[in-house]
Amino acid sequence: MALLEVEDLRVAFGAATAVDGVSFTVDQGRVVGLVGESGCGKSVTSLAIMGLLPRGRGKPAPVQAAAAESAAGIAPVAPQPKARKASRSGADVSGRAVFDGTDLLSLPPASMRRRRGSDLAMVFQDPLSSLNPVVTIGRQITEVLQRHRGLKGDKANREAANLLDRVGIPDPTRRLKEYPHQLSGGMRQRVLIAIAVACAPRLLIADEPTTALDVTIQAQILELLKDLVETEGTALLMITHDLGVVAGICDEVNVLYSGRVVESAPVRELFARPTHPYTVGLLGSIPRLDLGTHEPLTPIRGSIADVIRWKDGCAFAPRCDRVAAACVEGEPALVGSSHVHRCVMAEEVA
Amino acid sequence: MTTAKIEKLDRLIEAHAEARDARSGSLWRQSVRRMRRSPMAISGAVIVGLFVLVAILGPWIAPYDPTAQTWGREVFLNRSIFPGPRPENWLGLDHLGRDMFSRMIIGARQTLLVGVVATLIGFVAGALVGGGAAALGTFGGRWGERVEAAVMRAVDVALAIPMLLLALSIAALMGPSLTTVMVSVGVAQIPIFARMMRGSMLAQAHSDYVLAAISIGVPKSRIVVAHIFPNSLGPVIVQATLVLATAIIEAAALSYLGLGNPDPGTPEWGTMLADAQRFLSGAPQLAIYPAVAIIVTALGFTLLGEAMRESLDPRLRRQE
Amino acid sequence: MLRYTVKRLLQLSVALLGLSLLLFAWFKALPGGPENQMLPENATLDDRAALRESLGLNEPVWVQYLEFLQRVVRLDLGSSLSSGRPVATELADRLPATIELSLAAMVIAVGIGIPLGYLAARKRGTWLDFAAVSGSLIGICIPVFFLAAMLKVVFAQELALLPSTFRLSSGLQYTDVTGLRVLDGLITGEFNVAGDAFLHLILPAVALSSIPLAVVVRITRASVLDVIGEDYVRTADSKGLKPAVIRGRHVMRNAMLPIVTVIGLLLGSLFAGAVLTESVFSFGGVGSFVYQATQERDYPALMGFILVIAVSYVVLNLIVDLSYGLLDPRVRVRK
Amino acid sequence: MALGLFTACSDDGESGGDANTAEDFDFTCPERTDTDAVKDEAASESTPFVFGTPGEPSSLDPALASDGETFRVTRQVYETLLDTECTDTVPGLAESFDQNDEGTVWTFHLREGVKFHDGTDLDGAAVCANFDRWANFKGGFQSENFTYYYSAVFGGFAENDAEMGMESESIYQGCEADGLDATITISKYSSSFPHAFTLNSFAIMSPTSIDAVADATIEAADSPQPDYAMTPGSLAGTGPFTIESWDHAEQAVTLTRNDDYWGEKAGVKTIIFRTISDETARRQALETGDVQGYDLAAPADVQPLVDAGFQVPTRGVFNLLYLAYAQGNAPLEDHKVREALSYAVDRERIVNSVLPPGATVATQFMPPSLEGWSEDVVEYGYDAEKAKELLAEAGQEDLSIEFCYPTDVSRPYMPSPKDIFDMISSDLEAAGITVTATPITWTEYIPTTRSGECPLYLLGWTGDYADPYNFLGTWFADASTEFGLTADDQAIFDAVAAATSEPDEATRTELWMTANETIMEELPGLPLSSSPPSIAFAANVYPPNASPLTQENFAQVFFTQQ
Repeated sequence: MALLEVEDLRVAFGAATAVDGVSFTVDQGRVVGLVGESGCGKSVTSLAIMGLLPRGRGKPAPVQAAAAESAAGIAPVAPQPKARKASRSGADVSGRAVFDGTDLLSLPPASMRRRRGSDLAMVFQDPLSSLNPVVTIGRQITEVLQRHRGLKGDKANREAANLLDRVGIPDPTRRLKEYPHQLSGGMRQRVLIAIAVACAPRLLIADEPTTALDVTIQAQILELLKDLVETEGTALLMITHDLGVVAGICDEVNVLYSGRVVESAPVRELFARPTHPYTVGLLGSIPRLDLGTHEPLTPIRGSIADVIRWKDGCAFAPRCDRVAAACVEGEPALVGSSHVHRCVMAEEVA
Repeated sequence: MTTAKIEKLDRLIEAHAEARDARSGSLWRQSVRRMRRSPMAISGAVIVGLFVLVAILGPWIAPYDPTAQTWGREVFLNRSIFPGPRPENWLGLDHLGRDMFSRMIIGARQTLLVGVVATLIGFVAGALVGGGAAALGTFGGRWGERVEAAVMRAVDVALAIPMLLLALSIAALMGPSLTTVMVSVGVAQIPIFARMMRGSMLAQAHSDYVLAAISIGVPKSRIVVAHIFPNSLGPVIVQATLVLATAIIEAAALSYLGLGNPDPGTPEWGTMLADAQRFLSGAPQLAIYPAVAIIVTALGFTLLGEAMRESLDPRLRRQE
Repeated sequence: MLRYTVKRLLQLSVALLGLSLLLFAWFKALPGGPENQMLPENATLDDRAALRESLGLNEPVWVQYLEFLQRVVRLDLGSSLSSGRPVATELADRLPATIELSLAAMVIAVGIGIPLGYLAARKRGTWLDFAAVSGSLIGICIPVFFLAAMLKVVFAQELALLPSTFRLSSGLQYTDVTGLRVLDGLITGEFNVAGDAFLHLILPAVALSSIPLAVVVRITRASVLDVIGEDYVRTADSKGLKPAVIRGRHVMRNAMLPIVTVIGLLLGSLFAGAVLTESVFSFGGVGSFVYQATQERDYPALMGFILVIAVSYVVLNLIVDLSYGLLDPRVRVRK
Repeated sequence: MALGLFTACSDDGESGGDANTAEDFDFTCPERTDTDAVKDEAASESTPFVFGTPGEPSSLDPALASDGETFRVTRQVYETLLDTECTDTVPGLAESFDQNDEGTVWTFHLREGVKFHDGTDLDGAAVCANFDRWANFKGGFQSENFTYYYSAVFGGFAENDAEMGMESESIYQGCEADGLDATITISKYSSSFPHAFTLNSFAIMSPTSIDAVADATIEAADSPQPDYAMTPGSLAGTGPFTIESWDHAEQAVTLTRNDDYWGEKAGVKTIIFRTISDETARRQALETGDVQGYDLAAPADVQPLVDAGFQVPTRGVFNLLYLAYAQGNAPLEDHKVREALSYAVDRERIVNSVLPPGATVATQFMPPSLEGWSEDVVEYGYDAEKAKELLAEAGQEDLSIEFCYPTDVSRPYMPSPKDIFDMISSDLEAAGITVTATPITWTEYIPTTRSGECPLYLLGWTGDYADPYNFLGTWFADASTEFGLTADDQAIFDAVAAATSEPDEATRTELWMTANETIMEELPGLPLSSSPPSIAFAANVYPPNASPLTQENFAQVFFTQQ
């Protein structure tokens, strides 16, 4: 059975709906990708699973209500990645995120805290800002060892050194005494990973782990992650906007657009037969060597900002080349079994 | 039929576009909008507004000549008899039989004058010093850097002397007078303004649009004058609002130290407060009126300044 | 760290040199020149000439500056016009009082300010936050001398709760060690002295702490708010650490940096504030001495004070900077 | 001539002709009403009597000081040949004295059995040792910063030190001791004698302790006091108290009772003088019980204090506040203008509302308690109309004039200069005169006004001893810039000179009266008021006799039973 099963996850910041009924599953030892432009709600989804969103007042306002509140009856823009800082009232999370039989969303904070860092861990996007500048690398690793594995003093330090060694940092014992600003970007990201895997989590969530790094380093980090997944059998939820990364590491892919899954399929299937125009657009907008250089890139016009409410039709419609009347006939539903998509014009695309 | 649907789509998009424009807008416009929502800003603005109004209209509002010792024979300092509020004198009489209410009203103008002039002195001089230093440091080559270093050292040294102390020593040189208060308080503010101006100019100098401008070969002098300088003023202006509050309080302190405006003719809150300290047991009201006035006014400027600062500060803005 | 310290020390010496220049300029600029400030009311022209000679006012300026420096270094600051005693001695006698007072005020400011500011930040938008913020704003806006006077009237006169004059009750025998009465009392075991001195300290210290307290609250609140939003706090959270650990190691430790700097800057306002508070409580420190000096335009005394305060202020800030270096590895290790 | 002139405290207390002065007020020393106070022995022995002073003493050697705060302390420790009671000169260490007709030879007959604190006996030799010491001061000692009174009274020193600005010949001829007699010879009489012998600067100290400090030196005029003058106990006196400690940090001088005092022993065991510079703080200290008494109470505080049950004994008035007309400045040369100004000022209002209770409007340049005060001087009662007329006659309808006042002081004769200035200037404005306010700090005030730069200015004088010359001589002995008096005013100078050099008392008094009349005719300034500086005490204290000269004797103090 699935290790993590997300069902109809909704996250709203006050009137703004960031995640609008997302469902997907992550199986033991698999790598699942959440793909989409920034602002599509993928980061928020991961934070919601980790229980790192500031607690809101309760259930998210139903979209209609939200619409009523928001200016000119227009669906609000999805919040920025730093969404967790966005609203004083905090996020209203609903739905279920069943991890190994228990719904994480309904766990009391204390027990959630006990799982965080041990059962499920997370690697963040910006390695520099994600490490405490005034605390040594060693401390930042050992504190999690101490918390979840009760390791203290030398034992903890030795373990920390091993971890650094495992994520491929040379001369670990020296590094332990150093501070984040003394390390290179790649190194920092490795440290973050070391922290994440310190307690051998069963689910690892990586939120754009490579975006802040330059290409050569990216590859190394991806290798590292892959290797960890294979050796430890850890499940990995990979959040990225980069299809290259997806192709490189994922087994299954969920494409998000404006807070909803618009297409979801095994990675080869998706690359072979992209069904949703948005997915097509994404693929179209990455340069490919196998096609002749005369082939122009086909970027998606418009920006994530011009969306309409799913209620009024396909949120992607405004940017879609194949937009037709049907697109704005009420909400498009998810269709398909192993390869699901959310597009009324699907057959024409195929 | 289908056209109708398309129209609907277009309508949706338009509507949304408008909403988006409403949401964006220039930094200043945004901050102004944000301030309209903040109670801090509103209350501050109201207080300041009233204060300025009184300061301007003072002579027309004040029922009597604030310097005329009209009721001089009704006050007995040596028996601590100070007639309090009554129909003809709403706030009673001061220790020389002058109408307290009129004095408070006219005092507002003097107080504002002191605050504004002092702040202006600090602002202009500070902005020039700090701005000049920064400009030289960034574009003046090695020589410029040296000058900047020297100037900023000097500023640091000045900063090493507590503000009131700086004001005090300057005032001690000039002897007590209204000008003394304004100049000494103003001069004491120069270092801070200089530092701020330099800071915010350096920030601007390293911003992308400046690099862009340089790369396309816009003359440096022009960049400084036309882009960097005006763009760096924002935070400094905010600081000025805050300094106004400080200036008013510092002025009161100087008066207390006997360096204030000694001319009995022109009432000024700081002087009035300092002068009335000695009647605190016999006639506390003489001290309390100006004290409250000063506190409220200073509070007004502080609130306004803080609100402006918050609304301009991107870090704090995030948290809105 | 060493490099950093050396760098700071160099800056310090530069600052001090600049300071001496400033002071010299000031002293030269005194109305009617320095000699007038030193001459007795009934001095004759001969006296004046003699004094000009003895002060070397006929020498070229740079020579005068050097001599001025020598005198300053020798702590020969001339004698106070009002008391006739050497300014250096006057200050030496009174400095401990002011130090004790400033320390007490700082303790209040930090001890109450940081927790309060932290709470305000955590409870952002609640009544507590509102109270803390508006309270601190008002605190900044009350003229210190007025607040002092009010405190005295209310707590000493009306309620008769606390003593409000002198540092010690009259006739109380004490042995002088550091000059800080409370400390001395504890050292020598004269607990009655310590207690008495403590009581006498409360009102002046509270009055003096008003501004620092307000500032500390605000800066703490601001910088905690800032840090709470940082990614590394989220990371810490994602590690499932105990709230206490997150608060201490990850939030406060970073939030302290700006607070420490501000505290350094506040020391100045404390010294200045002493001039406004001490005289109200006849707290025989440098403050009340300078209060008189200002009233009487006792320039030698004034100069001595500015010198002492500015120097100690510069030095104190050096210490603060160094401690800052200890707190923030980025400062320490860079380059 | 016959033995000393010790008349009882004279009650020539008619009000100064001016209808608005308190008729019933006793100018000199009111009879005490609290003589039935019962002493609280225990308290007086155990608890110290703490007295709040406006300033710290500058020295513990009165010979080197000229300020009241120093004398307030030293007077309790060091005694003089003659003493003052009320304003009269009475026996001190000398039971009596003789003088020759020329008033140049003074023989003092000392008390028997008086011992200095260090055990040595008081005798003629001891007295002479002191006089010789003063006469032979060298170097910085001669500066007026230190020995103002000696040079003021005796003119100069044995060997004048030009560097200290000492030119004039010393009139001190020498001192001969004969057992308990000491004979002092001077070359020229002045009416300062014998009163000058009451000045605490001329207090007699143990010759042994003088010798001990003989080698002390003072370099320059601006040198600090010599160490011995800062150290308690280095000089032995004869007084009811000895100095126990001077705590600079706490600004406290502690005196302990001298139990083998020759006279009546002091009422309390310990007296502590603590400095509280701020007048409001002084009052609050009394109210909160931190002190049991303080001096120079602000007029505004007197009534509240009395209401709260504190004692504010009224001192006799022995000072004078005046508005000077510096005739060096053009319009003031015109007598009419001076008259106009004088009529324009409402002195009664000042006296009634700012000055402490007991203040009176002054009609001439000395307080009424002095022999030689005249009732027949020209008075210039408040009359704004007349002032306008006079100005018109003088062709000065739109007169505009500069008016100086001191910013940072409160003098015994002038509690709050700014208030008085405010009142006068508003009066002048009312008479159509434009006034330019010129505030000056006290240290600069004296030189500025002396130089005559200020056309109008406020100043005053507190008497050192009961002799008119101490007032009139200070201002009108000679041509001066401060009043802009020149050779044309010879009449005034002559009148003063005639009076002061007249050895016969009765004639001298007459001469002083004439002098006063001449002066007020000439009108070099407008005498404003004589006002007693207020001194306050706690309810459970038996206060010392209030002294017009502010020379209270704290040995009289004791705690009373409530």
